[in-house]
Amino acid sequence: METITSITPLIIISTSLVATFLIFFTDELSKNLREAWTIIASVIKFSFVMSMLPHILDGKLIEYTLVTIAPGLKIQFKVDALGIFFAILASFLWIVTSFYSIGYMRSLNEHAQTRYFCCFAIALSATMGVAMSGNMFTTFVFYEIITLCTYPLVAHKETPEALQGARRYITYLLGTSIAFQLTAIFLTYKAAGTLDFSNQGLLNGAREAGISDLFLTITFILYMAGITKAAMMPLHSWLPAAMVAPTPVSALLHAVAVVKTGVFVVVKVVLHVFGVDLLSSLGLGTALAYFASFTIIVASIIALKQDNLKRRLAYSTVSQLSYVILGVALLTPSAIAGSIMHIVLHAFGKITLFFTAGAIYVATHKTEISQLDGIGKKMPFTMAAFTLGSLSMIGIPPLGGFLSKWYIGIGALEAHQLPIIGVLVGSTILNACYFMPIVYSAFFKEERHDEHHGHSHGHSHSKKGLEEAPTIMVIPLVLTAIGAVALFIAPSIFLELAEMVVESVKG
Amino acid sequence: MRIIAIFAVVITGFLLIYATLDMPNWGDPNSPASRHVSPRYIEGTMPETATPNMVTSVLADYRGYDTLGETTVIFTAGIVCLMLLRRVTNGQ
Amino acid sequence: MIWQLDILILILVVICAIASITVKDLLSSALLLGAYSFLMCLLWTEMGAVDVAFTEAAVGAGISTAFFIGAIYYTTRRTKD
Amino acid sequence: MDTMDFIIGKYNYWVYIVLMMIGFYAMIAKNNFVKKLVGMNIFQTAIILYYISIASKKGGATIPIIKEGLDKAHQYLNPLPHVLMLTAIVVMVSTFGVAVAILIMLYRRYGTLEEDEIMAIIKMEKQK
Amino acid sequence: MVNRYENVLIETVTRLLIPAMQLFGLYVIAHGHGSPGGGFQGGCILAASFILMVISYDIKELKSRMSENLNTILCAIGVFIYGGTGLLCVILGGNFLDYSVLHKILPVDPIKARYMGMLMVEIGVGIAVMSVMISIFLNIASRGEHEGALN
Amino acid sequence: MKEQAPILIVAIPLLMAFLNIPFGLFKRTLSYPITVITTFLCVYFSYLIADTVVNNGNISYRLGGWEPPWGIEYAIDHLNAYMLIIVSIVSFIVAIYSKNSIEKEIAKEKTVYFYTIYLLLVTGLLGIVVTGDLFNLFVFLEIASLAGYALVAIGEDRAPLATFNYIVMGTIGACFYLLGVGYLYIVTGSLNITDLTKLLPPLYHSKVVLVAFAFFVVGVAIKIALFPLHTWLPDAYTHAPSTVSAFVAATMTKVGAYAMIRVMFTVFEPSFTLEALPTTEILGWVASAAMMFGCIMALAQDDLKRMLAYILVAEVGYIVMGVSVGNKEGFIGSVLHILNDSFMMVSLFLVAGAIMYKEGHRNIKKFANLHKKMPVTMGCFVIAAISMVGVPPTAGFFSKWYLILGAINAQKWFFVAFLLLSSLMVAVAFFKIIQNTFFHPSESHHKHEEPIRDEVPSGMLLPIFVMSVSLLLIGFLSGQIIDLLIQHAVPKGF
Repeated sequence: METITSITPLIIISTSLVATFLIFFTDELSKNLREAWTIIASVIKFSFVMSMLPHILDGKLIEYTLVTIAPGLKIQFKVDALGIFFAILASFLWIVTSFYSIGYMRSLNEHAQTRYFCCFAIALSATMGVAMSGNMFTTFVFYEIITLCTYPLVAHKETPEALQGARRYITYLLGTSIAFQLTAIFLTYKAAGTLDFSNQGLLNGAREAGISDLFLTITFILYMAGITKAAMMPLHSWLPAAMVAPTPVSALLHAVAVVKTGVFVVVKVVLHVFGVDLLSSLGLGTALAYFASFTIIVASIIALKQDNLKRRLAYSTVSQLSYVILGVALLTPSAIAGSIMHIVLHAFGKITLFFTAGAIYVATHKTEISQLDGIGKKMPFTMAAFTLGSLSMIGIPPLGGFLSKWYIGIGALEAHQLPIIGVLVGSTILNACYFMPIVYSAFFKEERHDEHHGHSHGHSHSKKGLEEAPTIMVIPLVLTAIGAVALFIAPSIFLELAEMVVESVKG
Repeated sequence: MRIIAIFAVVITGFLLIYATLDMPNWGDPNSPASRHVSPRYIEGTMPETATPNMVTSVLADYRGYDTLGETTVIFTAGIVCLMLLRRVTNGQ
Repeated sequence: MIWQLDILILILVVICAIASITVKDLLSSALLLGAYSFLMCLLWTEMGAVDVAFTEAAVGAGISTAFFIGAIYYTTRRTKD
Repeated sequence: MDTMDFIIGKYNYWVYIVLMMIGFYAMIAKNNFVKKLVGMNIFQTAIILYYISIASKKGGATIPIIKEGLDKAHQYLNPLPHVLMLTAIVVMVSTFGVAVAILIMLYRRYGTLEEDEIMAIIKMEKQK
Repeated sequence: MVNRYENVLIETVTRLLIPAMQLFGLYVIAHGHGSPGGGFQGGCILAASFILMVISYDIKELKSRMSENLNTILCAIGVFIYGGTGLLCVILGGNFLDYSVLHKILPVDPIKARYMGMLMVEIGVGIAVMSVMISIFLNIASRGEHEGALN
Repeated sequence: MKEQAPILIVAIPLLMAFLNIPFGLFKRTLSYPITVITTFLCVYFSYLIADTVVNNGNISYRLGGWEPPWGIEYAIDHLNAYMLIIVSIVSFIVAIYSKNSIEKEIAKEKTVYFYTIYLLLVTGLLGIVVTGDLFNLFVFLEIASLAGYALVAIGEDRAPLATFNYIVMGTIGACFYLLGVGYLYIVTGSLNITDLTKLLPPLYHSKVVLVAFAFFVVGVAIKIALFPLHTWLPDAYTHAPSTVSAFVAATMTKVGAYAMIRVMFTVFEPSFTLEALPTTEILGWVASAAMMFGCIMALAQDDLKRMLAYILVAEVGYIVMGVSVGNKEGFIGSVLHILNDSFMMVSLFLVAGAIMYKEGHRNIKKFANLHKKMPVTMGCFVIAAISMVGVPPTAGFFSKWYLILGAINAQKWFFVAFLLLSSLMVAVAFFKIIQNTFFHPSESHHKHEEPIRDEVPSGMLLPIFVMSVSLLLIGFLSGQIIDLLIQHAVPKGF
């Protein structure tokens, strides 16, 4: 495979770092300028990512070594199909989220906006870093940076609940990554003598080198326990707790940066650290698949019981993330393709849903599902987007979610794992059970005049007219909803990339 | 506290006695301490430094740097006491 | 070297040491320490370490006893142990 | 006979161990700060005794000052430990001086030199 | 410690004793090469003579002969003589404290130069030790107030 | 100049300390520039030495011109050069910082003496590091200790009491060390480290040598405050003036650790240290206990400096653990951690001093909104804290990386667990502070009482900033540091 050395990955990462400085120094002097920086940076970043795409599609590899700290420890970027896949997703959604957050932050007149935008930019920078990292060490570095700089975002409201949620967030993410993931990296380094990703899995030769199966199994378990960002049960409880964050943050966390980084790293570990062959011969893939299935079902059931909209979405995320893990754990070509596709499809669906949750909050200050009766009439665009998003989540054609579930299903058949099909069907039903009532009550129920839920912010509960959120918020959410549809109709680039990934790992 | 102290003392004492078992006898003129480095001082003090008192010659010349350190220790102690205790009363 | 004298001094030294940490009066303790130092200095002279003995006489028995007395004079003489 | 020889052959060492233990005990266990310092002095002197014992040579060795007619190494005591101990004594007295200075600071502040009483005073002040 | 009437006796004795002690101290410093003694011991004896002066008279008596700042500077000068000798050797092209190179500035051969170097150093030590000991004693015995030590 | 650098790096601060007295008594304000210039010269000389060592190999400098076993020798290898650089840079940075802080915390007439003793402390530490003679090491250890006692004692109200305990413990440590020297002397007749390395191997069976080794290790362990001999440290470092805490915390224990490494691996051969004795086991477990104890105690503290002091106890545990596992990675980790930890400790203690300077307290419960008042200071604090936790790419990560690798290579899984666990606890301790500061759940979100920006003077701010930025730099440079210096210092048996 041809390798190009190019500084583009570094530029992509530093774009938002530079933006961070600009934002920091602009501060409150000029709000417009400050927010303009964010937008400009996001657009530049996206265009740079896109500029790499043709090379990747040509089957080339873009590589750049920033610094070698010690043998085996280097900050190195290597952009392959999987990497650019994630990079495109994240950088595109950053643009959308930026617009949305501007609307959100301004209309709620939030405090500490500079900090918010700064941390946001760094988080994206680090996400890019994870996407393009060329070895496990670089991944770990950026993984930690994401954790650290999203902490202020989660704690943004600075209320006791927010702090508690943030504390749980940091405890879970930092704690497990130091305790388990780092150990796993050490063990990997000891076993393989390198941390560079390889398509066959860097531990591929370990067995021949005399590393015992137990050692490899422990390493794998440590990885899975350490990548808490993927929110597999039982280490998922940080995710609902992090719902105290402002909605754009939740959208970013749940659709793009944090959790997707988690599953992305899981995919990387499975494909590039252990490799398909090693895992299937160890039988760990199947074990992981069942573990993920468990999470899918249980999280869906918990989601049913949540009344808070964002919490329900959070549990839905927990469940949906495990699809990705499930897919990749099956280790068959279609399943892997499906799971990679699910990263992007879920991202579009879930970000839409969170955007709508935020829009509803901004417009009406409602957070509970039971308060949403009849809201569809006031906010038709928002709720239409919500409907599309939830349909995509459930996996009904012609929406994106269908595609990935279909591939994973085929993959399960290829792997002869019939129970997995059952899980897919069951979870689809459960998904429908927790999304459809919301859609139903939003459009078909009359608004209840319940003064207990009324807010003192002077929102009169008149039925007349539209009460949409600001346009700058509605446009992004409509866009992402359309995106969810479009991905079903024309998944070309993403699908192509996913297939490239599958091909490469198959050798 | 007292028990810990006695414990520590007993252990140290035991170690010391244990070590003494292997030591050369007291005043043994053939112990390594008397044979390895010191003969040079004894034999060299007159021809090399013209000083009959070999303690002085070792102190101030062969190992003069130690003595510089020693004097510095004294100096430090003096300045320390001055800094810690000296209180300038209003009169001065 | 006269070993009888040697042993006698050594015994005295130990006695002085024990006494100086057991007496309840700090001034006596200081003086006993001075005596201890002086005995040590005798011992060392007898062992041939004249320079060290000289120094110990000047420092141990002289200057540090003076320090001690100076300190005790301005603080307190009594102690519980 | 062997053990007897062994004990007598090293009696200086036994004494220094005893002295050192006395001093060590006083340093750790005594409640009064002055007593601790006394212990410290004894402790250090014991080490010096040990070093001086190293230096000695049986069989007519003389003090380390050159005399006419004596020019063999074994005729003189080993001067090196003496030198080291000169330094150690000085270090000892310096430490001692600093410690006494701090004793006086403590007395100025608390009016007592007993460790437990000072601790009680500190505890009382904390509660206020 | 002492009342006015006993003072006469003490003062007389110390007046005789102090010069003798100081002379002896100087002798010990200067004669350290051939007999037991040297800068440190001599310094201590000199210090002892001043301490005796403080005990039998008063701190003011001492201060009238040697001001506090002078004493402090003497501490530094004493040690500086030592260190400076070492540095002088470096400047003259030898290693630190290698007195034999002093023959370049002293009218003696290298071996004798070592002797001279040692003497220089001992004098430095003597000055330093004397003034440090006095300083420590004064501070301890008067709790740092330098007024009426021990009496 | 270059061939005289080994002595000048010690002699210059020494002589300047003496000169400081007359100059300072003449004009008080002269002390500060003298100190800064002197420490800068030390940095320069340490650079010269390191340059020589890297390019031309080890240096041997004969004091007084006497050849080694008879005279005192300065034997400088890569480890010495490395330590020299650390000590001199830290002393330079802290010297710059000291001006304002000292003015605030110490009586005016004492500043001259303060700077003199500060220079003496620097001399002592440099002297310990540079020497090749066991007894000379003791002498300089005492200079450093005495100066350290004094600097601690001029601190707050309770400082004298802490100092007295420090003196008692420190003297015991020094005496044990001296006894160890005596025991080696009686069986070998030599004090020179290089000479001892040659003379000792045939004597390894001797009980005297065994006990000497034990006394060395225990004596140095007291000086570096290795659990359970750490009791003097938290009090002493909490109540000392901020400048002093910063300097002493960063250098004293590290130099002690250096002495320990010297004794364990140069005076004695690694084969003796690690195979003839259960050093690995005992020290390893003691170090693990230190890590756990230090971190747990740190969690319980409200006083920032006290918390840092307990963390220091834990960090000493790291260093000792790396040494005790007895392989190359562990050793590199230890030595690298000496550098990282001293820089991290400096930055954290300097920040504590800056907070003390502006706020007059260091109770972490009252830190709310401090970042609005002192944004740069608190930003630096965050960097240092992250490095302390060991998050890449800050410096702290890389030493932990090697430490853990060492423990894994030695198959000491418990040590790995302890290392990670203590990192976590450090993380909790620091996030408690960060949360208190940046995200305080204060009622006053409304615009009133927005704290005004009120940074410490630039003389204090600059050192803090430089140190925390250097933490990032060192992180990236650690590979080069290992290549240039540390890997040459690894003992041969590894």
